[in-house]
Amino acid sequence: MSAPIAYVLFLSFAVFCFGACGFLIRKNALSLLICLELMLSGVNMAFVGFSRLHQNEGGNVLYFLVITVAACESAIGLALILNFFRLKKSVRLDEARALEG
Amino acid sequence: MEEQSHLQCIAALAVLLPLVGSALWFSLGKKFGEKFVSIGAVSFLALSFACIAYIFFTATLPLRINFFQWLPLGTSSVSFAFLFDPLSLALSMVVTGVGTLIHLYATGYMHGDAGFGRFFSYLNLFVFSMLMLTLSDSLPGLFLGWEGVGLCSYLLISFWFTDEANASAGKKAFIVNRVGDFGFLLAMFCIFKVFGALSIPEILQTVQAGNFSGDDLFWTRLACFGLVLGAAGKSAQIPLYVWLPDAMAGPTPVSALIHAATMVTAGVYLCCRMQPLFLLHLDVLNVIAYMGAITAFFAATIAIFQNDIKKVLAYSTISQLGYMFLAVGLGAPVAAYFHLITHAFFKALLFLGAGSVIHGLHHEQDMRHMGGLRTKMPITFWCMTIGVLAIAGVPPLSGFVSKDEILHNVWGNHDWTLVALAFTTAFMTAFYMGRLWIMTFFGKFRGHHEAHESPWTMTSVLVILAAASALAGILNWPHLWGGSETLGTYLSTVVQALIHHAEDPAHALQSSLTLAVVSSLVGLAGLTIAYFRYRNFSGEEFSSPAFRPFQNKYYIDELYDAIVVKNLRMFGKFLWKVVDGFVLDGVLNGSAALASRTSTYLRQLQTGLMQQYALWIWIGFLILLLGAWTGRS
Amino acid sequence: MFEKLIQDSMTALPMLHWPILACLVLVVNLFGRGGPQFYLGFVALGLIASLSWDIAIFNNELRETVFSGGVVWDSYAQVFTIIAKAMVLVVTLTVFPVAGLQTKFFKSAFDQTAEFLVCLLLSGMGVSILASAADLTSLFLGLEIMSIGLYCLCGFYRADVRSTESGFKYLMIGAFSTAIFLYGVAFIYGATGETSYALIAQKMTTLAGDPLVKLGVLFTLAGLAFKLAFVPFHLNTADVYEGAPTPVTGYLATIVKVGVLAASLRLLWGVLESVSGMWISSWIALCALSIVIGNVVALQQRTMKKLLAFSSISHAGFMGLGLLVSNPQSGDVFPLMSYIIVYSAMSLGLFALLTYLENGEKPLLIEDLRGLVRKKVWVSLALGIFIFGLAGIPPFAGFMIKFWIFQALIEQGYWTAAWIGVLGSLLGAAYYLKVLMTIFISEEEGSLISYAPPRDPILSLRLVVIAATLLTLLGGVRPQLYAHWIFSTLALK
Amino acid sequence: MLNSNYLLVLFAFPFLATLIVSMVRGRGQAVTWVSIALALGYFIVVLLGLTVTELRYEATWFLPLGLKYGLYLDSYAYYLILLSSFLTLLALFYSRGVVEKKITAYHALFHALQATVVACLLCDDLVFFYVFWEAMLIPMYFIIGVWGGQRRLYATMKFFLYTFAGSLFMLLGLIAVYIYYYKATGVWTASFQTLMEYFQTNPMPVTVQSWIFLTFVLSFAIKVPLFPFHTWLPDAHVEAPTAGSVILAGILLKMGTYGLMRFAVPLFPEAAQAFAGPLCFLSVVGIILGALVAWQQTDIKKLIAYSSVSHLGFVTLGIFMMTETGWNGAYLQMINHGISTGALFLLVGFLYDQRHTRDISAYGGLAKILPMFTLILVVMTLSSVALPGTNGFVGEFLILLGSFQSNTASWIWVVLASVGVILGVIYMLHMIQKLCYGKPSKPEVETMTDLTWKEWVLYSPLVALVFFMGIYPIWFLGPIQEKTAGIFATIAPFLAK
Amino acid sequence: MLQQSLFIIMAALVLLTAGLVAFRPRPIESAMWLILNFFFTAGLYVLLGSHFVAVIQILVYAGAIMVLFVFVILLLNLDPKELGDETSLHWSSVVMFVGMLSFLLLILHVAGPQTLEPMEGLLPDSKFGSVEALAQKLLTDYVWGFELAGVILLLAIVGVGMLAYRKPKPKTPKFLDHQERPV
Repeated sequence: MSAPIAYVLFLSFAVFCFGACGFLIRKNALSLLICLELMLSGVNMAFVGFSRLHQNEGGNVLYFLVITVAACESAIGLALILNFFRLKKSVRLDEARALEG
Repeated sequence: MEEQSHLQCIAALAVLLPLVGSALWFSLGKKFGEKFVSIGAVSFLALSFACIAYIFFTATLPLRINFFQWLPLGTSSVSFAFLFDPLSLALSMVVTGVGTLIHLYATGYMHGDAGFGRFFSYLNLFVFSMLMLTLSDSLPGLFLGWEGVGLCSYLLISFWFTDEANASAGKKAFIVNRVGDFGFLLAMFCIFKVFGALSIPEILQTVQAGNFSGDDLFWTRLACFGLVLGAAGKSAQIPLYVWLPDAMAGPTPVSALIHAATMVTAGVYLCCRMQPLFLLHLDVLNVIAYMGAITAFFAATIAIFQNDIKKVLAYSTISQLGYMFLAVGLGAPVAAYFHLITHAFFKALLFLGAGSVIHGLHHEQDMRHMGGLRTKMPITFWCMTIGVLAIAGVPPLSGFVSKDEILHNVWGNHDWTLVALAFTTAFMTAFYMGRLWIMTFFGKFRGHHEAHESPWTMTSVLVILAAASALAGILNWPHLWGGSETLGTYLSTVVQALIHHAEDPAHALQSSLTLAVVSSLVGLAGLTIAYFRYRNFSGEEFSSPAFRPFQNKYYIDELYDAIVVKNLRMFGKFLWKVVDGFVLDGVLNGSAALASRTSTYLRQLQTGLMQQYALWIWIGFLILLLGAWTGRS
Repeated sequence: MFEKLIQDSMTALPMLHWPILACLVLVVNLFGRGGPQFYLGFVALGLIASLSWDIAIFNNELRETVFSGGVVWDSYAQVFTIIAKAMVLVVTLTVFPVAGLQTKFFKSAFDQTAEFLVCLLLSGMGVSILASAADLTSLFLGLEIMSIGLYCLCGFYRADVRSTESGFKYLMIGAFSTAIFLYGVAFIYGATGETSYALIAQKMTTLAGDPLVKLGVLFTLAGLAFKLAFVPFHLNTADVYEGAPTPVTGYLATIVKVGVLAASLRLLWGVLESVSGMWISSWIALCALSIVIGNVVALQQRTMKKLLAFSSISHAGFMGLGLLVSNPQSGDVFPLMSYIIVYSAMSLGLFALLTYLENGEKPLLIEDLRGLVRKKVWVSLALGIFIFGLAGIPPFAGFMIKFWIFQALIEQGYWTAAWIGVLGSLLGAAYYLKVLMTIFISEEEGSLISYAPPRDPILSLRLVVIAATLLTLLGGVRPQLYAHWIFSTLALK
Repeated sequence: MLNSNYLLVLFAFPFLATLIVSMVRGRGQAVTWVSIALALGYFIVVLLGLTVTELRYEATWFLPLGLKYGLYLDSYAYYLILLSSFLTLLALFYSRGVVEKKITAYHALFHALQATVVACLLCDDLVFFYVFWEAMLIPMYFIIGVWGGQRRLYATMKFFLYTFAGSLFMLLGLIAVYIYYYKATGVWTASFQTLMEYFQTNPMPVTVQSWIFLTFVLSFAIKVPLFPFHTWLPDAHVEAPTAGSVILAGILLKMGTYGLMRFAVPLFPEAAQAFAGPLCFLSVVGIILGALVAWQQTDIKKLIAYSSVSHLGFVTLGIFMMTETGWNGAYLQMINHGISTGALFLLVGFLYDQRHTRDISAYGGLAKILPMFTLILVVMTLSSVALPGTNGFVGEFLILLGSFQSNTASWIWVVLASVGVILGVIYMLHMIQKLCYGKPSKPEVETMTDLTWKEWVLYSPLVALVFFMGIYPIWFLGPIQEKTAGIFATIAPFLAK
Repeated sequence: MLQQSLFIIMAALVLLTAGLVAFRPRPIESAMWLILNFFFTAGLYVLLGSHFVAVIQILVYAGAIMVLFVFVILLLNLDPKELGDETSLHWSSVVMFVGMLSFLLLILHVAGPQTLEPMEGLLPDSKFGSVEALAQKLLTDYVWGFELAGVILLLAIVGVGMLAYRKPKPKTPKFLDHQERPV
């Protein structure tokens, strides 16, 4: 496959930016987590692309580590959202202003 | 040098006795009562006078007595030391002599006053400072006496401090003196810059010996002007005379001792003492002469229209001092000194006479409420008559001799404005003294209280002083009239006269005689006109508007107050409110307010909304990116 | 291959104490007998044992890359492990009295003390990993372990909305920044094709102007800056510190900075030194910005923890400057290390006091501290000493550490940074004085005066406070207390 | 006995005293007497060192980067320590019955203040000089803060932050010197003596020298206070308790001028030369502004505060004109100002304790009701107005005379400064008249009681000192002259001819 | 040439699904689109030659993590009304602008001569992207990373346990005896 690394990078940027915009725009916690996943998947693309560029396995190993970390983070995130839901009966982010000022 | 240490303790005794005295009377005044204080004060003064007299007669002049080092000035140093030479001895004799008499007089005058002890303590302190002034051998020592007398005049003028007016009069005196002292300080700095030392004999030696470069002359000239300002401040000459009339708020013995006989003459003494320095700059001498003449004339015009007996005498003192400065200015220090001594006698006499009149009339000072006291207070009347005649310049008395000496010198100088001023002032002096004499002693009695003669302690002093002012003339009877000019020869070792009458002796005798006749005629004329004007005085006044400025003392006080005091106060308020309050504090509080305003502004970023934080993170990152992008080349 | 692994873990044993202890706690928790204070005591003892073990086997000359390139175990890593263990020990001691409270609010939370301790220990391990990282992977994973551990700790008070929200916010923004950091790692890997520091450093010398390197450096810098809470990335710190339980806030304020500084020192000066032109100017800008704006915003804060949050941001700025000057060529690491040690001691001491003072339910306002000196004299004295220390006012250690930084800055010619540091510490003094005024000078009565602090059975919290006060006091007058120890131990490179 | 560990005793005694006083439990009286005894003890210890000219103590403790606990005592530092111990003794003795709340803390803070001041004076190491220079602010902060008047919060905040801001700049200047020396010689040391010797032979380039000099001057000017930086002084004085004002005016202000004479000018003579003109201008403006604004005040303490601005204007003028006599006069004037302003504050405190108001118009006619009080007040006014025969004159005369000879700045400044002599009289006599002369403005003034033996113990030494130093200043000026000669020998080559 | 067009199609699909994930308001929909996105990314990885990674992508990412997500979304069964978020236009426009700007900047930075020329092809026998190459690397050079992955997972489990655990209430649950369920 002879696509230049730049295209892969542009793609990964695009996905990353989509994820980031989603992160900032969406109003409920769950969508936030999902956008986070999207951002991390963008980063993974960059890793795999670079690994293909240098033809060594470093990128893929890092890809694995990123997946584990993403999994852990979303697990903790969901647990916190659950807690938040129990206390506030909603996951809207507008409620999350108790620490203002 | 045994003789030296023997003299040293006498000198120390003479000066320190009044100081110890003042501390004693202040602390023990209340406990031991008036009797103890009066005896003590007078005896201490007499003792001090005796010591000065002993030194006057026995010591070989000039005698320098050194005690201990006072100020280290790097290369040289100033120490407490006394210089006994004709100039200082003559004045200290006057100070202690007249001082003792006035102390005696004051015991009577101040009888029954609550602050009796305090009064004598201040008086003794004054005598101590005056002796320091006259005897000390270095300029800072002189300055110590100079400000010491200023302090004592402040304390004594506001002696009856419960009345606000007296207190502010005292304050005014001290402040105006301080303006003079500023000039004196400046002079000392310039002298030190040129001569590198502040002890008077050394300075005068280098002045006589040395030749001076261009800028040395600049500094010495500035020094002379400083000394003139200092002398004017202390001896109440034109610019800084305003404090003397208000100083009459103090008790009369104070006015007599300080504001007539001794303190005000300090300026003349200073000019005589530093005469060699002045001789380097003849234009400064000319300034002194003109200052003296104008002050004399100016003060005389005001004196004519004063109704308060002490105010008249105050302005007359200013006028006589003007004469002395005129003499110094013309390079005739001996004449000035002679007039100083005689003036001390008859002005003290006049003041004490006025004092006894006031004492008799229970503190009535306005001449319009006096009159016809001739019969009720004979001794005071006769002594006052001798005083008035002396100051008016009637021939045999001391006033005539000393004033004639000065007029002779003025005439010899051929500066017609000065001559005119001098003679008109002589006439006016005779006129207002005659007016005073007649309004108090002749015509019918216009007062409320019954007048009575003062006790022996006061009248005896009057008699002594009357004798002194009558006979003082022989002290310096001019050669031309067969006199021996003892004072002249005595002072000639220290000061030298500028004007030498070059003409042949016969012509000189003839011109001096005609001059004497003219001056006595002027005096008598003044007296007679006053007699006829005020013979049956019954209260009418010069009513025409032309005399309004004279009556209100040319509005000088109001002028000073408007120009200097009000502006200074306004400038002070401006500095306080605007510079401190608005500008400096404004900057401080402003910056603090700015910090807290930005902090409240930045705190609004903490909205609590997580997504806005994420946006800021992204924007922060973007700025880093842009920085890298722009700086990439 | 296997015995190589055994031998490596023997050398890097101090780092492995963390997981061993964590697993021990979990196993003990299985039998589920002890109360919360039992577990805390257990972990405290374990930590004391491992700390004394580390100090005993401390070896200055040791410098081995173990685990086939993943870890370099040298004096630098050992020092940071010791510091991390000390901090975790302090936090366990601070939590001790609060854990014993029987109020509903604490009881419900401290049923999970074992899990709390595991998260605490493993986040501590994150620091050791970061300090000893010799590979981008271990850098990234160390960072993540520490962060995830802290997300859980922040959300520890499950029943309290503020704590959950703080945990949630920290996680979300943290993840967002981790993504950015990862992009940085990706680009550095992309540019050089290697992940181990040594190889990257060699490659970097040749890739001076490469755009990928520039992007990599920038993204990593942004990630690190978020972790250190430099100004443009600091916004969530205040909310997280406010919401989290107070001992955890203290832990947050110190451990994150220590770990990230350890990592970035190796990363920036070790690896990216040849391309330092790219990051030095933006690093100075970040530090200067955070010193000034951190202090300015703190002027108007009303709650104590937010005020300390912003003050920790400005201290982070100073530590950034400390890192700037510890360039192995022209300077040394002493200013940074002294700042870290003294700052952590002061903050942990202060937060320990706040845990002791505050009543958990309500946020601790500054007004509540009014006139504290009339009732609780010793507590307010200690508070005063800490506040003076944090303000950097001379006789206390807080000034000495700032002095070392200024001295190094001027020695290496960073004049603008020095002037901005001076301006910052001046602004800092302003709000610290306001707090002192409320404690010592104001007449009125704050609510905290009447609130009875929790019983401190084994003097654990008081010990921490006393130790911290002594270091702040004596550290200023006789700085060689900590200086001697740092000079002799640290031989970076 | 007078060797280097005497210095250690001098350094450590007040710190011990602070600890002992803060440890004393029990009712107020015990603490007061213990603290006064300790203050008296320290005063005697200091008196023992009267004959010392120069002492040095080398610390053995290892400190990073060449910092050393070197202590160095010379006559400049010695007399200020003597003044500070004397004034602290008086202040503590004065505040016996006056202070009710938190007495232990009050006394402990005063001893702490003394400890930091003495430590600052003795420090030979520039960095530790700075440490104690800042540490002085803390006890003062609490003294004004806790026992102050109504607006004390604003006043303390302003006082602390203003001085702290100034000295932070000095910190950078200090470090620049310390680093410059290291770069030049490769040796880490901040000991002032070695720096002096080094800079004497090879001075810094003038541009570097001048900005460092400016940072030093800024910090010392705020403390002195020099003209534009003086706005904190009136607030601090008005709100401080009487004893606090005595120490603040008596000692803390002198640290500024001491710093100038000991560190700023000797280390950077050329820069001092270059900035002499503007700095003299500021001093003269300070003199005139201080006098004129003092004249407008209705609050006595503010009046005395502004008078301190004016007096210290003279001292700074003497320093910046850089002549030997000027410096002797400046140093002596620092001691005189300590005595006269300290006494004036004690007197105002005496009035305040009976009438609880500082408004000048609330009093009047005190001369009749409190004759002894008026005597002391007049003596102290004369000393502050520089009447010859009192100590004020000796100081001022030497300053003005010396400065007139200097050729670093024009002599016009000296003339303007001597105008200050006149303005000085105006506001002081204005105060005396409002307080002592005329009729009592309120009936309560009648019932005020005059000085008792307790006050006499306080004031008689001060009055004795005023006249003793006025008549026989050689006793003080001897050692000071040698020290100034020493300093001028080192900086002479750099001064303009 | 085939691979070139395949890459373009795959990239377009990934972008499309990513856009839908970001901009669909309801979480369940965006979750579903995300799963589809993962499929297309896996395809991309195959094109890039790392086959094992592609498989892992589908198995772990789409399979495990997304299942967890969908489960939690459905567990909370949020009513749609509550979710209707009316994000202000201003806010989303700002975010879009920032997004576009950063995307543009990144492209400008990266697009350079070396990055644009196509990557050289794989050698015929190279084992890049295969399982044993990855495993060989993972267990030799990155053994420490591997261990830490374990530690981080342990941490996550314990953390979730701590956060989500609720002590069961001892009394019998009310709705078992067929009373009316609490709404």
